Amino acid sequence: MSEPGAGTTDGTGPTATAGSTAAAGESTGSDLAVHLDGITKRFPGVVANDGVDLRVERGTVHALLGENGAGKTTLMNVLYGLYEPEEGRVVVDGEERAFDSPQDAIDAGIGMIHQHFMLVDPMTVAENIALGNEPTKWFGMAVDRERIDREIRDLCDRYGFEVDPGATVEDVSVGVQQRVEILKALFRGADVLILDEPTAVLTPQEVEGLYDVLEELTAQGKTIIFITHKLEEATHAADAITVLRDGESVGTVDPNRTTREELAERMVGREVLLEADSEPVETGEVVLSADGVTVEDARGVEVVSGIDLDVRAGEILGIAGVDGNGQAELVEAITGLETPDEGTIAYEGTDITEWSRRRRIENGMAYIPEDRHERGLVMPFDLVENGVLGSQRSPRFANGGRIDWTGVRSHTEEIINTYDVRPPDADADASSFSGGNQQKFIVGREFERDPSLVVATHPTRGVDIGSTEFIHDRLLELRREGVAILLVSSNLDEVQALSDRLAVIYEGEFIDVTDPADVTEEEIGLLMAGQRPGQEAAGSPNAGDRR
Amino acid sequence: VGGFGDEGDTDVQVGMVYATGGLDDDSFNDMAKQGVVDARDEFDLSFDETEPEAASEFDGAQRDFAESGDYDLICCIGFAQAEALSGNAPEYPDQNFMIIDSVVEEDNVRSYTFGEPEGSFQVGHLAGLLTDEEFAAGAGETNPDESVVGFVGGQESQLIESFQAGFEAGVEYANEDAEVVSSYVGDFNDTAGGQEAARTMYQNQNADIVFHAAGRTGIGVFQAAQAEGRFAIGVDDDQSRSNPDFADVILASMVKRVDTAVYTAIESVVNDNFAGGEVETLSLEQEGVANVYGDELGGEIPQEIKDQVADSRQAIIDGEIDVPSEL
Amino acid sequence: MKTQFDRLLDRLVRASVFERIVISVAALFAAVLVGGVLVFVSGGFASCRAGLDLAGWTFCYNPMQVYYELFLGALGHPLEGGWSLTNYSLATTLQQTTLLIFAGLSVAVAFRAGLLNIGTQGQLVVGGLATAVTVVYAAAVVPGGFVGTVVLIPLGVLAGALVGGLYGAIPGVLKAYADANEVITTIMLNFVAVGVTSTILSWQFQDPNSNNPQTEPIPEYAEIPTVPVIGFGGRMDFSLLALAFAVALMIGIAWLFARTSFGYELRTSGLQPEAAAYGGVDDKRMTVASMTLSGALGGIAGAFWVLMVHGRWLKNVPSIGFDGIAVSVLAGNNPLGVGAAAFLFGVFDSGARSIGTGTNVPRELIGILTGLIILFVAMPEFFRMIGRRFRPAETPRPTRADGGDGGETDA
Amino acid sequence: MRNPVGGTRDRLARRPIESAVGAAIVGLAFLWVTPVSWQAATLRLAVPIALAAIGGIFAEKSGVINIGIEGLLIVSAFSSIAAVHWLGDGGATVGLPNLWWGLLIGVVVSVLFALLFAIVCIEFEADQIIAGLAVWLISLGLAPFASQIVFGSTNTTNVTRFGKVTVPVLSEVPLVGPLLFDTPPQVYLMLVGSVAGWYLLSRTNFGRWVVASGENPKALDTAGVDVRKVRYAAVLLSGVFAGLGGAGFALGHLGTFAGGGDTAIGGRGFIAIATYLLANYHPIGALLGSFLFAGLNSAQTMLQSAGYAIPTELIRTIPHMTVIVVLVFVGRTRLPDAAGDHYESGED
Ligand SMILES: Nc1ncnc2c1ncn2[C@@H]1O[C@H](COP(=O)(O)OP(=O)(O)OP(=O)(O)O)[C@@H](O)[C@H]1O
Ligand SMILES: Nc1ncnc2c1ncn2[C@@H]1O[C@H](COP(=O)(O)OP(=O)(O)OP(=O)(O)O)[C@@H](O)[C@H]1O
Ligand SMILES: [Mg+2]
Ligand SMILES: [Mg+2]
Repeated sequence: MSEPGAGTTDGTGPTATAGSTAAAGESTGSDLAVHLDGITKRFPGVVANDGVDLRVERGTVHALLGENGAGKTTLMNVLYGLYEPEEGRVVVDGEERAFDSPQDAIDAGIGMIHQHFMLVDPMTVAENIALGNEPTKWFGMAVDRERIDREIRDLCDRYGFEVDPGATVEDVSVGVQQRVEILKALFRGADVLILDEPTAVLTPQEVEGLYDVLEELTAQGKTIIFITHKLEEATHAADAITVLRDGESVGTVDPNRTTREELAERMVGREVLLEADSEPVETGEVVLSADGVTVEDARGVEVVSGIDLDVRAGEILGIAGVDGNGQAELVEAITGLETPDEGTIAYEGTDITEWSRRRRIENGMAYIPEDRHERGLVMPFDLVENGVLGSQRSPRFANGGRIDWTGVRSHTEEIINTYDVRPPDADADASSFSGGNQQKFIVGREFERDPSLVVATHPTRGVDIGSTEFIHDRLLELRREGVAILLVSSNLDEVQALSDRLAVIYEGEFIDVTDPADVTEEEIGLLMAGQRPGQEAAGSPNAGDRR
Repeated sequence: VGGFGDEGDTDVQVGMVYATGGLDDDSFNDMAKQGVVDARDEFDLSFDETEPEAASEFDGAQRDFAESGDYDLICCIGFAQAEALSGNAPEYPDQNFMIIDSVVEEDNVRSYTFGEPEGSFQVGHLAGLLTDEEFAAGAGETNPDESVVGFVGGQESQLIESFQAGFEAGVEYANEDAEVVSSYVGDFNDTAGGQEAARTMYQNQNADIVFHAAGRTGIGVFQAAQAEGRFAIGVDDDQSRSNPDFADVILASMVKRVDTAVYTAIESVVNDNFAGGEVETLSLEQEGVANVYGDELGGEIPQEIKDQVADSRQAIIDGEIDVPSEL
Repeated sequence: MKTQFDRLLDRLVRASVFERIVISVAALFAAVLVGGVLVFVSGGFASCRAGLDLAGWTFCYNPMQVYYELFLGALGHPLEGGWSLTNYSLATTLQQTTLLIFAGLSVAVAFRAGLLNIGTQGQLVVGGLATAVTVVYAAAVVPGGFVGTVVLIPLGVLAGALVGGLYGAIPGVLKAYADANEVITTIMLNFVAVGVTSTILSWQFQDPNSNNPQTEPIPEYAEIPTVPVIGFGGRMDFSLLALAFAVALMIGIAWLFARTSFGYELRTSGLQPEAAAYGGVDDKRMTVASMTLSGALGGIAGAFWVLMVHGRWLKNVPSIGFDGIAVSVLAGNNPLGVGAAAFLFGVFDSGARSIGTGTNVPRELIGILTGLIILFVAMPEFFRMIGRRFRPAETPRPTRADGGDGGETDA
Repeated sequence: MRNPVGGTRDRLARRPIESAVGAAIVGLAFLWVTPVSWQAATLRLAVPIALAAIGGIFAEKSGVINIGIEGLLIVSAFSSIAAVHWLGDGGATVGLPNLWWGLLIGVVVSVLFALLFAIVCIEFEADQIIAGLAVWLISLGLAPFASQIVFGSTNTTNVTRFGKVTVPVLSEVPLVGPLLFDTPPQVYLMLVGSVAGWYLLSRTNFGRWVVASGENPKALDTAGVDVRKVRYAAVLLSGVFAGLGGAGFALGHLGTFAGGGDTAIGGRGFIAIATYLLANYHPIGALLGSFLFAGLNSAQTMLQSAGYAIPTELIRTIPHMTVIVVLVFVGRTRLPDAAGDHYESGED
């Protein structure tokens, strides 16, 4: 399995300008831009990278494929000088390097676009691009802003980007932010660009745009390392794929000579099936209904605009959408964390628009929040204390303002057992559990409230496959028991597989409500990008034929 | 480490509890310290001192000395210690105390009061006469077109108001038309506040001379006088000598012989004739308070003005002028 | 199945609690060490009759002597002859301990709710004035003697708590409804409290028989009674009853935190306001409620300062409220820890006076020591580093598992 | 191109900028109608507030909340007076007047304290608020302690203060001339310092790094700039500014240092914090804000001696009440995102 990618493949390779940067790399024989040799990186309690080899040829797109926690980001952080490996060599352009800091890596022509963008929100696009590398004038007494603008314009022209250097980063879309990240690397003269899960936050159409950018970059001789855990992306965009599993490299393959199934098996170590059974169930009364709900954010911008929805008992209503299209605010309005600026929300026939969060909880509304670290769990509390969160005043656990901790403890232990939270230690702090186990605990706590409505936001985000299946099963079980479920997710597979009805939210409005069985993933993708059915998808003519 | 750090023993030990504002005020507290230092030079004596920062600390400070039993006399400087002392004195009947500026009627307390209104009347008289003159000396000059003088007080209290009352009476005695502007800084320790208060008087109200009864805050008054080229009158000590830097603006000082009071109290303890329970009043007549001309400027003040001030002094002593002690 | 006691032990041994205690103690020692060096060195700049001559310099201050006076002086010099337990110095120490428990609890309550209440001092000032005025006026209509004691003291404490609570509620409301930073508003309100109380005092309540800015004295029977026989009687201005009340309040607050819904919500708000909102806590009301409780405790500190120490309210209230911050920080904002920390600072206060009379070292040293202790408490990492140096082979536990932090989706 | 400090698009940044412009207009109108003496007093009293505020801006913008700025004012004020006293009042050493040595030494001492604070916060991950309180408390004890040892009292002796420095032609300009160009050196320091602070923060790469370090240190780190170094530099800079403020105030205005109670500084460092929050971290805004507080303060003194029968104690709290009112109605300041957080490179 140590055979490196068998030659370049689909023709976008090192043709036109590769020669300009090739000179230094000649000594190793083949033209390797980056060679990571036997990298081992340990964290307390985890070996994140275990003797990983990676050879990346100049002028190619090289995909790094692996599941959550496989060690992809860690490996790249090593290449970028953020981490120092315990073992192994980093060879760039045929020269062995020891990077002490990102600055060293930048100097060696490496640029990294992180999974979480490394942008300073209140600063402008131009300021972000130049950050840390500002050209100065007057003997360093002032930033040469004209020069920065000029260089950015040049770069934009060369690679066909459209960004406004004067815009503030927090005001531009995620897609543009990603361009800014790429420009930032190019501005520093990067020849090797690392993109860590660049597609996670993009719509399918934006993803297409990104592929175009990558093509343009390699055409001009840049080398791309592209991290993903999505098979189709790797096969579609890359010239070579290296698969990581549990911190180890399980080989590099040529995407043209392999199948998706084979890749999936390498990646996960077993066969994968993501098919939840979702046979129709008798639906009952309307449990939740929203009528013209409008929410404005702190700046007075409408983020939810007149949304109507109904969820019946025994039904799952899925809401799909790219993050940031108002689903978070809609959910907060429903669950009582925010008051809608207009419209009403009714629950079991009663207008609850003015109800407090507590009253909603007490009346059987369960809520799996998007952000388990901030909302769902109090990190420094142990599980017992977390077990009563939301019920701290309910008669079940508190009488006369006193909490019955013995009762809470046995309830917590029950959740731990039923939902297989590991390790099963009720006295351990929430922060000491892994993400999946934290999520299982929250799910357990919320499901065991005996709810009549469950609002679940990204319930399986960042959770491994085993736990994902478990959570899906429990959701379907509740549905069978006649609970109304509102499921918000940006994971298309998930909403499609679980929902009885599916709504797509775009810029605070429902674009369409459909039967998920009737639509393809591509169609949903178009809806998520704001294309109403029948409209032509502007700018991405080939959006349908990705596979 | 050996037992270094202990002071050797002496015949007599005195505990000094100063007024808030603390030492280095170049007036009240420093005068008291002068008294005990003079006594130390004269007798075999050592003393310890504390500078409480608030009235609420006096009680504890007095008792710390009393409780140790090591002190032959505890000097309580300032009227604000009266309440605390009237509680403590009966508690420690064998302990000798003295207090300045207030009367505590206990057998083991000797009280010293001063005729502040009388002394303030004197400097008020001087200020009232000078503000109408065209007078320039040292770093200052008067504006003869305006008859305004100022008073800057520290913390509002009856005692400080009695300075003001006497001063205003003195000004009025000299010159019916003269105006007195006054201001309290609220603190005996706020030079910046004193400076601003006095600057305002000099600049905005055209005051020629400002008298302060504000402890260390008064340093700010002198600073302002220098900056504006006007005059000031000091308090407690001859401040033209204790603050030679400002001698070029200090016309005179309302001297209050706190040092004499402290010295005589200590002397009586040394000589074993401490008369507890008695009140000693030090007024103009006893030279406990006096108008003392500035070291540098005194010589330049016209003699006829000095004569008038001297006349009013005699008139007060003779009871011909009734000096008010309240506003 | 673990017993309740096992769990208690578990919790105590759990890194957080145990480590806090170790760090607090280490911070104390470190501060004492640095303070000692400071004293010794500054002794080289002072002048004295008898000093230690070293290399041409004379060092006047003996750190050992300073700490002897500080720690043993505060207890009344137990190693010297004629010592009695109920001595005046110890009374002062315990008097300050009592007041600092109230003030420390006040700061701790806010801190635990995630609010930094620098305003305990102001709350104490206004609360104290309210107590004094209420008692002075009520004494006119309430019969004296035992009845007076029983009626007036609770009334006075209540008045202090009420007014202190209201004053604490102001920054709470401003924070909750106008988003005004409570650190700034409480600092400002401290200044305002001084101005407002002095104005009210001179306007209405000034003792006409005194030159000092202060209220009339409360009747003697309205002062906190001392326990007969046991001691600390006379004018020591300390009552064991008050200390017992403070300790009871301390336990009450600990119980409130640990066992009640309100305490749970308060702690949740302090640690993770987002999670609290998720759990149904109205964060605005919680902000106001915890600041009010904090202010009430500050007001109680003021009440006891009036009822136990001076028998009246005086202008220029000593900085008990600020010391309360130090107490709470040292105690890690743990109500039970507040007791120990308050005693330490009580020792400091009383010991400072011993230093003042027993040595030539300026008592301002105590302020420096307090600051140093807080500084060291604020940097647990410093002690962990030292700890690691002595146990290099320690294998760190996996401390945190934050599998996905939201960013990685499988879309 | 936008100014990173103002962050013009930032909804929260808008209003203070507008109010700053408003304040400037109102200020000019004020110059017509208000007494020159009051204006001059305002400038003098603004010195410690403005300079400390600008120092605080740098620290907090970089992500280190320096609530100990009051302490820096205290130690620099005291040590500058003590230094002049030691070197000899009125003399000169190595050609430089001792007053200027005093200023320099005051700044150095303040920087040393800032360094201590920086080490504690950056190296030992201390809670910044608590460490800042500690710096304040230590200074509050240390200045009078040292004063006791050097001067035998918590109060120092007096030293001769800086005199006015008159700029020839400019001081003749009506309205602003006598105010801005015939004034003691510390006022020039304040004016120049504010502009320099604004320039440094908004026009240089260091300024951008400071902003990035406070908003998103990880972004700065991955851009190849050492966040620790930036934060050290910013905190030390806050020491320089606060030191200039404290020493300038002491040597130019007080001429002495009173160590009793809350010392001669008397909470001006806290007012400075309120000032820069009010100005939303804009150095020029902070300068104008300091005029507001200093102006209220001197107005208070003037009202009193003009004989208005308002309770003086109450008048004295006007600046403090104003802070609260302004905070409620204007100053919903947005703290830098990472302010108060420790940053460790390579941490996830
Ligand atoms: N700073 C760190 N400290 C401790 N453990 C870490 C740290 N960073 C990563 N890990 C652990 O190292 C392992 C590999 O993490 P890494 O972030 O490289 O995974 P990944 O392949 O990028 O996953 P994902 O697809 O979720 O981004 C995981 O178990 C992770 O929890
Ligand atoms: N930042 C970190 N610091 C220290 N340890 C970490 C860190 N991140 C992860 N770990 C450890 O790495 C291990 C794997 O964590 P990770 O977050 O990858 O789990 P997970 O895959 O999300 O868990 P689950 O299987 O429950 O979904 C855990 O034991 C965790 O304690
Ligand atoms: Mg990753
Ligand atoms: Mg003192």
